[in-house]
Amino acid sequence: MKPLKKIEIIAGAIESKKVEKILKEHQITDYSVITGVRGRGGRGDRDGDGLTDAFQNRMLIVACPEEDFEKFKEPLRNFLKKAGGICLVSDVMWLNH
Amino acid sequence: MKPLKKIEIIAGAIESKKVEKILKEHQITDYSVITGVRGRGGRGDRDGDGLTDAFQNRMLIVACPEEDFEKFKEPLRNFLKKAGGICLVSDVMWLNH
Amino acid sequence: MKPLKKIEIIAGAIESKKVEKILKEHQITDYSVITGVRGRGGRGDRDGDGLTDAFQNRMLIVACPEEDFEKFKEPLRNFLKKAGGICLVSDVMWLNH
Amino acid sequence: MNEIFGNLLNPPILFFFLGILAVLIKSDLDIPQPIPKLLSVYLLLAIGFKGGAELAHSAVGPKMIFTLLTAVAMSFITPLYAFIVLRKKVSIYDAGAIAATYGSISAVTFITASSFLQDLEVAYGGHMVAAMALMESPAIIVGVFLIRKFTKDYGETSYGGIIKEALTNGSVVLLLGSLIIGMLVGEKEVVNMKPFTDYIFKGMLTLFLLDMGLLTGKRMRSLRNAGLYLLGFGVLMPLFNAVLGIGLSLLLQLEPGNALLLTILVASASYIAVPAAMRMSVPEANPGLYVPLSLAVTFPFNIIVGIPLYYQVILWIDKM
Amino acid sequence: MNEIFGNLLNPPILFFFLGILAVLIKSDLDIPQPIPKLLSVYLLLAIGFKGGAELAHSAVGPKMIFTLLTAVAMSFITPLYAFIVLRKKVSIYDAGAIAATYGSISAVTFITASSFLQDLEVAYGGHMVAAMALMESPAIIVGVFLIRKFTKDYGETSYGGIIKEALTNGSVVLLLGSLIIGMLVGEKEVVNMKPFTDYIFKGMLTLFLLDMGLLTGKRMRSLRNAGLYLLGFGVLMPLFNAVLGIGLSLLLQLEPGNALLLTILVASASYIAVPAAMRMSVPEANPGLYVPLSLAVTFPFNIIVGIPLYYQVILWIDKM
Amino acid sequence: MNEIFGNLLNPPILFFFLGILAVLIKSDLDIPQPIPKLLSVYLLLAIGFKGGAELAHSAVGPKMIFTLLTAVAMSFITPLYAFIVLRKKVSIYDAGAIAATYGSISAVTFITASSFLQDLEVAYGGHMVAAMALMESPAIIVGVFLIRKFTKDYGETSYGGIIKEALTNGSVVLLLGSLIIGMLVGEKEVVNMKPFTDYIFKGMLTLFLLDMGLLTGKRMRSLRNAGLYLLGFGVLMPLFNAVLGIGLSLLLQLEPGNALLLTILVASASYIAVPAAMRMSVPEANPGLYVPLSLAVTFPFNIIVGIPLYYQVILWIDKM
Ligand SMILES: Nc1ncnc2c1ncn2[C@@H]1O[C@H](COP(=O)(O)O)[C@@H](O)[C@H]1O
Ligand SMILES: Nc1ncnc2c1ncn2[C@@H]1O[C@H](COP(=O)(O)O)[C@@H](O)[C@H]1O
Ligand SMILES: Nc1ncnc2c1ncn2[C@@H]1O[C@H](COP(=O)(O)O)[C@@H](O)[C@H]1O
Ligand code: NA
Ligand code: NA
Ligand code: NA
Repeated sequence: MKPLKKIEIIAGAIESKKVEKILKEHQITDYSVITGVRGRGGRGDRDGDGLTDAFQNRMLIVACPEEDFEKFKEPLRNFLKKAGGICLVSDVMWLNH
Repeated sequence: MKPLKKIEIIAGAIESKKVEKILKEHQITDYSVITGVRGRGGRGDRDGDGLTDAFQNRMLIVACPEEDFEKFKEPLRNFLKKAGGICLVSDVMWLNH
Repeated sequence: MKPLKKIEIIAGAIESKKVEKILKEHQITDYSVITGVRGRGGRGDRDGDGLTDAFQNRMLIVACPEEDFEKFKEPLRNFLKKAGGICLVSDVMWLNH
Repeated sequence: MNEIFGNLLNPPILFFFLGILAVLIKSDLDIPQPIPKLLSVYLLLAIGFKGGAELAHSAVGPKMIFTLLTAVAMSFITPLYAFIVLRKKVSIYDAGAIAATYGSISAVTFITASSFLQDLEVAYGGHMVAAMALMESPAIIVGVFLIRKFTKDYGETSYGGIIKEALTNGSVVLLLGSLIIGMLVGEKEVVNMKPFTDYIFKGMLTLFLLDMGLLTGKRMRSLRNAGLYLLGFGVLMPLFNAVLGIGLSLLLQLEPGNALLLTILVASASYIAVPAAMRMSVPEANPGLYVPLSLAVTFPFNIIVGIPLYYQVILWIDKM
Repeated sequence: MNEIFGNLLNPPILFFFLGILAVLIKSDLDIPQPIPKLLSVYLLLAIGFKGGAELAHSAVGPKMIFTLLTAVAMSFITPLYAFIVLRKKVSIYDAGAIAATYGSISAVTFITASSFLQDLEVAYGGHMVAAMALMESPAIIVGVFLIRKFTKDYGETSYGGIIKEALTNGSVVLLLGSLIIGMLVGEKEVVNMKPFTDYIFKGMLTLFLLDMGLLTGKRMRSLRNAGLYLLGFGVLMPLFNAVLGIGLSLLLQLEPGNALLLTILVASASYIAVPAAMRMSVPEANPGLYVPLSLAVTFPFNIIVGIPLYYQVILWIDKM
Repeated sequence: MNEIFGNLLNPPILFFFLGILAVLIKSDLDIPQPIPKLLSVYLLLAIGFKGGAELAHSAVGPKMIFTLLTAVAMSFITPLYAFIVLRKKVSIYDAGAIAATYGSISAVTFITASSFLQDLEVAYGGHMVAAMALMESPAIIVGVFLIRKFTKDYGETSYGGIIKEALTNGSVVLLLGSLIIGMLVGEKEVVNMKPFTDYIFKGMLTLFLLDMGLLTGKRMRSLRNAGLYLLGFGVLMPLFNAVLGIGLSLLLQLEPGNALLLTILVASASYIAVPAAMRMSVPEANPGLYVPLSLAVTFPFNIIVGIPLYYQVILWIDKM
């Protein structure tokens, strides 16, 4: 097993598309997305209702080596500062294959 | 980056609403909810089917300082003991902004 | 609270059913499943679209003692090697009840 | 009589069987959420609206009022005797939850019965839809009350909360709301809505019963844990309730259409409102027990055997 | 006149009230995603297709072209004066977002108005659907432009991107696409599609407005943060816009049906296209402000009071 | 002939183009799951039910039986020659998966063809729906067999499992089930169901093809990896299969309607049943290759060019 960083980003559905762009710009090609996430935060209640996904969140999950994370860390921080959402980083072991 | 506790609570969809209440009672205003989670546990198969969400789970994700967690830990434990579900606590770093 | 391993497996929706089988074969009866997960990985873009779930992923979450994980670790690795997907392992504390 | 048992050759019923069959042969046919939700919102809206439109023509008479009172009374009483029958064999929690389940009603069973009547061109009153809405909740309150009384657990439960939840239950609100709207809008609007509320109704019911079949098939598996006593309960309770329902219809001198609907309301068991309420108020009760019992035993029994059987008996008595 | 205010006794409007009521009494009635998505795709497809079929019969005249030009012009102009009214009371970001919201249109309001006309058997031109599609996006561009200008933030925003996003907006593409298809297919196909696009249309609109009611009810809660000034804006802006719309209809000598639709387009405010675009281009604006304002104030005002009121005024002027 | 190529001016086909266009111009128009699932369940149920109702009137003759046998035989044989053509250019896994894909059928192509015939008022037999259901699965078994044989990997795969999965495939069960139910219910019920199964059918197909267009547009992007050889295969294979299908129809002396449907079954390729089965039995095959090939090349080719072309040829031969 190999140690990696797991980065979990929860942000608005519309903003998450921008986060995906940031990931791509930094050659992070592998990640997962959970749609239809509800939540509450500094920017109010995202109750999942509505005709657009303006009141929905998504959760992006990226598992990557720490050095890859360092690359997109600052652009991501800047984006989230403006657009809202959280980013949680933790240590995981990757059952490699 | 700031160290926080990540609390993940998986419980029945109906019970999760009560968990949200407990969170609110303890001034935890920021959290996320993933709906439509299936699962199996001590209370049988939650296959996601059915006309109500009686056979569905939700996953609540809370990132907060350890001292906040300490506040709602016992009420949560008591509730889950009765209503079922699991609560997993881990260490994360928050990419603050 | 009791220390456990949290195992998160993200794999194709169809393949995930096989992973559930592997879990069952190793007496892992308790776990959760998040459906409708999108993603990108070595096997291309799983955009969630389509009439089958051939382009969707699922995320399985298992919290269990380390020794239980050891039991299904190898069969799981072998399966994921062939069918794709990732498995992330981390340390969690279980708020037991 | 042949015509009546021709109920089995009805598309909704046959697709219900198809759904069960698909599960039995382990087919991967499925109708994921929220499609069933869409179908059930449609059915409740349509049946409520049509009931209201019907009601706009009828005079409010004492017979109508007595029918409604009887219906409500039954949903208070049924859980009581159901509980007595059950409490020796299962835990008090399960007994209370199952009792509430059988005191409440199944909207789909009612809708299937109304479609059955429509095929036979037998009329029924719009107030029967009101009866259905009124019967949905009382049993929940009785069930919780019984459990609290017998477990002597007067803990945190607030009856106010349960009563409020029962009254604001989504399907009750939608049914009563649609009923009142159907009464208000006037003939022209009723005609405008017909293609939606009437013409495609049977098809939508068919699709919904296909899904119910799939669900029933899945829930049937959990019946293994239920034991013979409960399985017997799942068949005999509706039969007993139907006898009561037919008797009451006789007393109230109801026409055959209304008699069948009252009977089916009393005989049917909930698998939507009650489970949701029970999970919140009585988490100790096992939903793996009361849901399959009402969904996988009583529901199919009622729509396959019950509806034509009860109606046949009603006609026999009527002719006497 | 009675007939006109009978609008309130229309199933779609009444179910809209039912939705709000359900939220107010804290019912758990809900219509989860993607059901509302399905309903709105259906409505846009049907209204576009019917508009196109209508258009296939009509000659393209100067009046039609001036109507379209007026419509587009209004969606550029409205945000300008709305912004002036707003910028003293709210942040520039919010002012720009709300201005864009009111410059754009609400398809459901338009569809409700067209259903209102149909009930009164008043004709309207298929080109009004084109007007709706053309008015959806310009306001977004104006709104972003205003914000950039007044915050002097000429940062990373590329107008090209915003314009492209505005033009490729899903509902614009679906509406214009359906319109063109409706024009192309020929009478026989239009008849073939009628059961889908016409007969069940009112029922589908009813279901959708039930959902809109639920949504409106939920969003009403956030209005507390809005303050009286904004609430007043949410009612007076559509009224002012309606006066403009009626005046322009007079100038263009539009028939009552087309006049109402132009008026409602100018008077209505977006809660689909604009919020989605604003979230991406102006994340600083608060969607908890501009969405509830258009959805929970202006939308109900327009469909309940506005449509019959505007139409009454149009008829009065017409008779003069 | 003009009438035949008027197929292109059909709402379903035009909305299919609209879907592709929406993706090409990067519109955010989308129809999220499970709406496509609802539409496909509806279409399969309706086409099966109507086929069954049709079949209830027809006598079972040798021609019908030979047609069914031919259909099944073709779904065993097609993968064999497809595999031979493919194995030199792609991996054995991919060759087997693509071969299975082209041996199986596309229900939407069939349904579009049946709607095409209906517009021309050309009759076809209900047994053609049975032929479709029977052709869905055999190719899967042949595909897996070929891969196992050529890779000499007789590992864990149990043919029993694959065969079972193929037979219990959701769409096969729904189609055959609806067919049998349509046969059983009797004329009166068929009429009752018409508004649902017939009148709104074309509209539902239109909505579904809009979604298929969106999906096709998205999958077209992955075709870059496919290479010219495979792209050619995606067009020439259905053409070759169509020639075979027309030849067989000639031999069987089928009427034009049935001839077109048999031809389209042979010529069409699966993108639902086969991908799902292949992912489980042959995870080594690349779904990013065989899905786009059948969905984004063969499917549009068949519904746009194929259906009118094959039918024209069938008529020419018929007139000779
Ligand atoms: N402390 C937290 N724990 C879990 N999720 C959070 C937390 N803070 C914010 N979120 C999620 O991030 C979304 C956007 O946050 P915000 O920008 O603060 O409104 C919220 O709707 C939540 O889903
Ligand atoms: N060990 C576990 N790992 C992951 N999820 C679990 C575990 N135990 C329970 N769950 C989830 O929690 C839900 C309720 O658990 P229970 O009350 O034990 O039936 C289950 O349906 C699962 O979704
Ligand atoms: N590094 C990663 N981080 C997060 N998710 C991943 C990662 N790699 C793969 N995945 C997920 O696993 C799925 C299958 O991976 P693969 O077999 O590599 O195509 C992808 O579609 C993603 O959803
Ligand atoms: Na009952
Ligand atoms: Na406007
Ligand atoms: Na084929």
